[in-house]
Amino acid sequence: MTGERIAIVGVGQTIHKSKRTDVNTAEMCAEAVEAALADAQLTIKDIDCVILGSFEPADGYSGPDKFIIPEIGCVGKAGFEMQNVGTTGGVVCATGFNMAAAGLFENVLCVAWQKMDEAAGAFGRGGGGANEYWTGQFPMSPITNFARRTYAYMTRSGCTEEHLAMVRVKQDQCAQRNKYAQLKLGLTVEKVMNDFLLAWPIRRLHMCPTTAGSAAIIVCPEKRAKKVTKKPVWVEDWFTCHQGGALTMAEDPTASTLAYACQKIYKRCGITNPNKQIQAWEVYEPASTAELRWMEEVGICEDYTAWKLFEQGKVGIEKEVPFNPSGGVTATNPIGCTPVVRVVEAALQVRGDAEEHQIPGTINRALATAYGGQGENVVFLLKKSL
Amino acid sequence: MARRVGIVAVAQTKFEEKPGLHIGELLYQTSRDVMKQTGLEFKDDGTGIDSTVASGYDLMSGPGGAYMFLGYVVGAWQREDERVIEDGSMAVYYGAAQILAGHADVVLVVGYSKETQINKNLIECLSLDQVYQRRIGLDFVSAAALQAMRYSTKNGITPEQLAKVVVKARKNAKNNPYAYCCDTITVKDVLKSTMLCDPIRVQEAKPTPVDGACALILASEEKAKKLTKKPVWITGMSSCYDHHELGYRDLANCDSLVTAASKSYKMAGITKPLKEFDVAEISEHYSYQELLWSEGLGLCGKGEGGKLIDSGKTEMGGELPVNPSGGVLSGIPHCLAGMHSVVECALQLRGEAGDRQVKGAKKALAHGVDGPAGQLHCVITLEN
Amino acid sequence: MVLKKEEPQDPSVAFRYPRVITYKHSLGYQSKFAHALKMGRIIATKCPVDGRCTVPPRIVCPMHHVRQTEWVDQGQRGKLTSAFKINFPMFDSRTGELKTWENPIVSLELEGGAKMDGWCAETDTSKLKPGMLLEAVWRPPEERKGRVDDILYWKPVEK
Amino acid sequence: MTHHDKKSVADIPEEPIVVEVQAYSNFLVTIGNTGNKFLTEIRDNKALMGIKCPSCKKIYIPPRTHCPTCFARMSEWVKLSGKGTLETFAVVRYQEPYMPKEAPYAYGVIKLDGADTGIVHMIGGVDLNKIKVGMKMEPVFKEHREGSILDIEYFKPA
Repeated sequence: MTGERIAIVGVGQTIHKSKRTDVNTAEMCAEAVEAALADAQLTIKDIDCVILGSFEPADGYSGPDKFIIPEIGCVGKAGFEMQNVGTTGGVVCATGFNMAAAGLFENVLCVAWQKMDEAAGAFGRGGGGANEYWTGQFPMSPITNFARRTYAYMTRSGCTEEHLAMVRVKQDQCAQRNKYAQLKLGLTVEKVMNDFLLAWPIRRLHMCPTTAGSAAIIVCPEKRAKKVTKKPVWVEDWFTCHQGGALTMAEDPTASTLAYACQKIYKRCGITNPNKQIQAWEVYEPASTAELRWMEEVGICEDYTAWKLFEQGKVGIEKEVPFNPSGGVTATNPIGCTPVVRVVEAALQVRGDAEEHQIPGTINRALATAYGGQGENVVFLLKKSL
Repeated sequence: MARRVGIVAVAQTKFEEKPGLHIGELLYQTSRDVMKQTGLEFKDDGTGIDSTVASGYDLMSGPGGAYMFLGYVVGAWQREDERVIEDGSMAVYYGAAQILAGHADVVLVVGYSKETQINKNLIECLSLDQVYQRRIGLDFVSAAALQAMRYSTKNGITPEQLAKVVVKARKNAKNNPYAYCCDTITVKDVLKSTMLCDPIRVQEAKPTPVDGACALILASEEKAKKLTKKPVWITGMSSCYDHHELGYRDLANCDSLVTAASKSYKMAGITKPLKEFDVAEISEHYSYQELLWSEGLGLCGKGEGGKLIDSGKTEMGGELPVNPSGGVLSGIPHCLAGMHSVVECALQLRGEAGDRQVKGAKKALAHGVDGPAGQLHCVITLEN
Repeated sequence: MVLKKEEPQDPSVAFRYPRVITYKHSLGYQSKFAHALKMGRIIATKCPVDGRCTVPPRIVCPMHHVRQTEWVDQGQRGKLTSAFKINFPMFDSRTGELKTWENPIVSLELEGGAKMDGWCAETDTSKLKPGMLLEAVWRPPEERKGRVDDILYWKPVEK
Repeated sequence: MTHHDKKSVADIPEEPIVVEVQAYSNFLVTIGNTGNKFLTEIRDNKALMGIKCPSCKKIYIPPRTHCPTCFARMSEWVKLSGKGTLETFAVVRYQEPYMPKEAPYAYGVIKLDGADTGIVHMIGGVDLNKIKVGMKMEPVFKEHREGSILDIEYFKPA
């Protein structure tokens, strides 16, 4: 890297809920911005650039940044809006990182949001993400996508429905300790296995919920970051991996681009043993069952063996593999904002500020990701020290 | 700016209605064009294009996530592929920032628009807040008309002065083989044309629908020098937001443009824009905008936009030719205008602008705008 | 997901904003695919580098970034790779209505090599095994619109 | 896989097709507490309320929760007379499906007395050719009001 080294100096998120009738979208964003500013002990006057983004198909706007800007006090500031469907939040963070690292700004604010209570049941023909003329005519949705992936995963790995339920229970146990998480259900394996079946083997509890929520981060170049906070979270590297294909080109129907993206970023950062070198994981899993494959793709274990870790009870906040300590996306999913929540949670873990769901011990490095479409990913590596 | 970013190749399609072409074909043509010029392909070992930034509203191309399914068309399969949901100038801005950040050395910037596919006014209307401004049926045309009325009444701008902007644009467009609209038109013709939304007449608004695409390749200083003999350097860039509610602003001003311009002039060391720039490409979606934005860009004093067009300084051959390409009034699609400005400025600075060439152009000013009545401006200064 | 239709109690807290956007998609190079569907045929673009066929057609091969100009007939049959039923209402792209689906979704590898998805005529998923052959059942020619759903169903080939 | 005769594709026409597709959606627009108070005041009391920033003291209408420049939370409501001055106007002479009424009709920005901002709304009760910048304006409320900005039918010359 030839640009400035950068750090996250403040993070904020709203308490995620299924419905927010007390605020409109812009006011909800303002809550996250207030939280991030308070966290960084900055005021809005310090911010000189703002990057926004949401999953527009669920927003009812074409360019919602325009009406959100005044509500978050950013009139007169530089910035623009980003969008890449499911990975939008990831791209928002990546853009913020680029703007700060470019040396153009001192304090860059990244804000993402989604108010799914406005969009629930809003999609008609054409669907949410099904956009190209042809893809709209195929029977597809995230549920069918993950049903297919999980079905293929089960036949290849030998994992059973019970293991899938264990994954969901672990996520719920984590979410119960996260005050910002939306779903805290007190699940048991039995409860999950008896839940409504959407498309075998995907049950309703396996899919991510619809959430109204917003998250914000503040990024500064090195010099400024050291002035602003005693606990900067350094952004080591990031990589956007989009493949622009409705129907995946991969031979393996369970695969996403995550493995490729991780290999690339690990090589750049000298990571040879991810299990040892990365202490916290916040990986975007739109369905709980995806967590198994993603664990393999990020390099925690061999292909098709992640379910064994659950069987052996090795996954959890205080356990060997601290995967998605926040409860993950199946607990909280304000779509366009979800990747920012991953980065926020990863940063909190690095700082040791995750309170109830803090992973014990020192977190030197954390990995956060964004997922979208049929296998698009953005990967971030955060570090405690330079 | 501490380091420089160079534009090493630019391309554009002819702007016209293209009902027979798929969006993918538009994108492929233009991106292939710039890749051929430089011999670059997407590579993951740092020897080719590292990243791509696109611009354009999602809803323009499909119900959602349209570009997500098109990234591969430009060759960005499993590569950094991001999209700015604003005017194209912001994509250039972000692409250059990626290079300054050291995150990429070579960036492909693409923009596309197919207005023939949708009702442009409807998509623009969907940018407005749902509770107040959209509920009463306001859109970008009526918002612009409100601004035009406020601007001209406050500053005594005459309809003839506004019509002159259109006449100049169409005259310049005749020299531009890519332009959509290049008919001979007089001030009288403009003033006689049908009223679209008082005080804006049909001829004073950007022609629509138009289809087209633009592409650029940006590179770090080191690589740019190797890739081309005629690099064009980005010397300053900034964007700035204004209030969303029209009632919160004085529509006769464009405060956010003043801020964006002063920031990028400061980066580029420009103090007297009218004198120092040799050519400017300003996004004027409506005739009044060239005058108002000229004021915001510091090409004339506040309220003196009318005098500026009367003086002939902005004509071809004048002190600072504005929109030699014919500008948006000659027909550039939604979301592409700002990127088109940068492309045209780059051509001017490379001396490759053909009949519309401003002789010996050394410094250029590109401007893009988005949002109702110019809520978000982007200013990019260039040098050869 | 089961979608609940909840209208706000007080209209000033929230209101419905119905939106209809009409798109006039230019199919361009993909038009040939639509014409083929109208004729009851499935065709795919072929990558000149590795010969991979794609449905719906793509202008370039994503992996090799080369223009795909060759079209290949994909036949009327396909090998089943996965099948599952959806137990929740999904939008019918033909009418825009929320609808419960009796027929399972199948993924197929066509005779010409391209992969595609469709609905299956056999509603009992236990009878659907990976590797079995399915055949396209088309709408009558006069009802075809040049859309993928001109193929009504895929039905198992009787042996 | 069975034997598959690769049929020629030469007989399939290529002429470009344009297809029309409609994308429907039906969003539930949440107004929030601040907007709700503003709209219910219009509905129940025919009153226009502004909101005051505790830091810069500006009074905004339509209201919002945060000051756009100070980012201070605002909660002090100020009742306005509803009367104001027409700052600018535009006469719409084209028709779009999202418009609330048939063109031609006029929009205006009305700078409200006692507020620092104007409000965009429709202009009525006057010949479209006789609208003048600087006119004094007042709101005309609908008989049947349901808590929407459209409860104000239009602003008319006072």
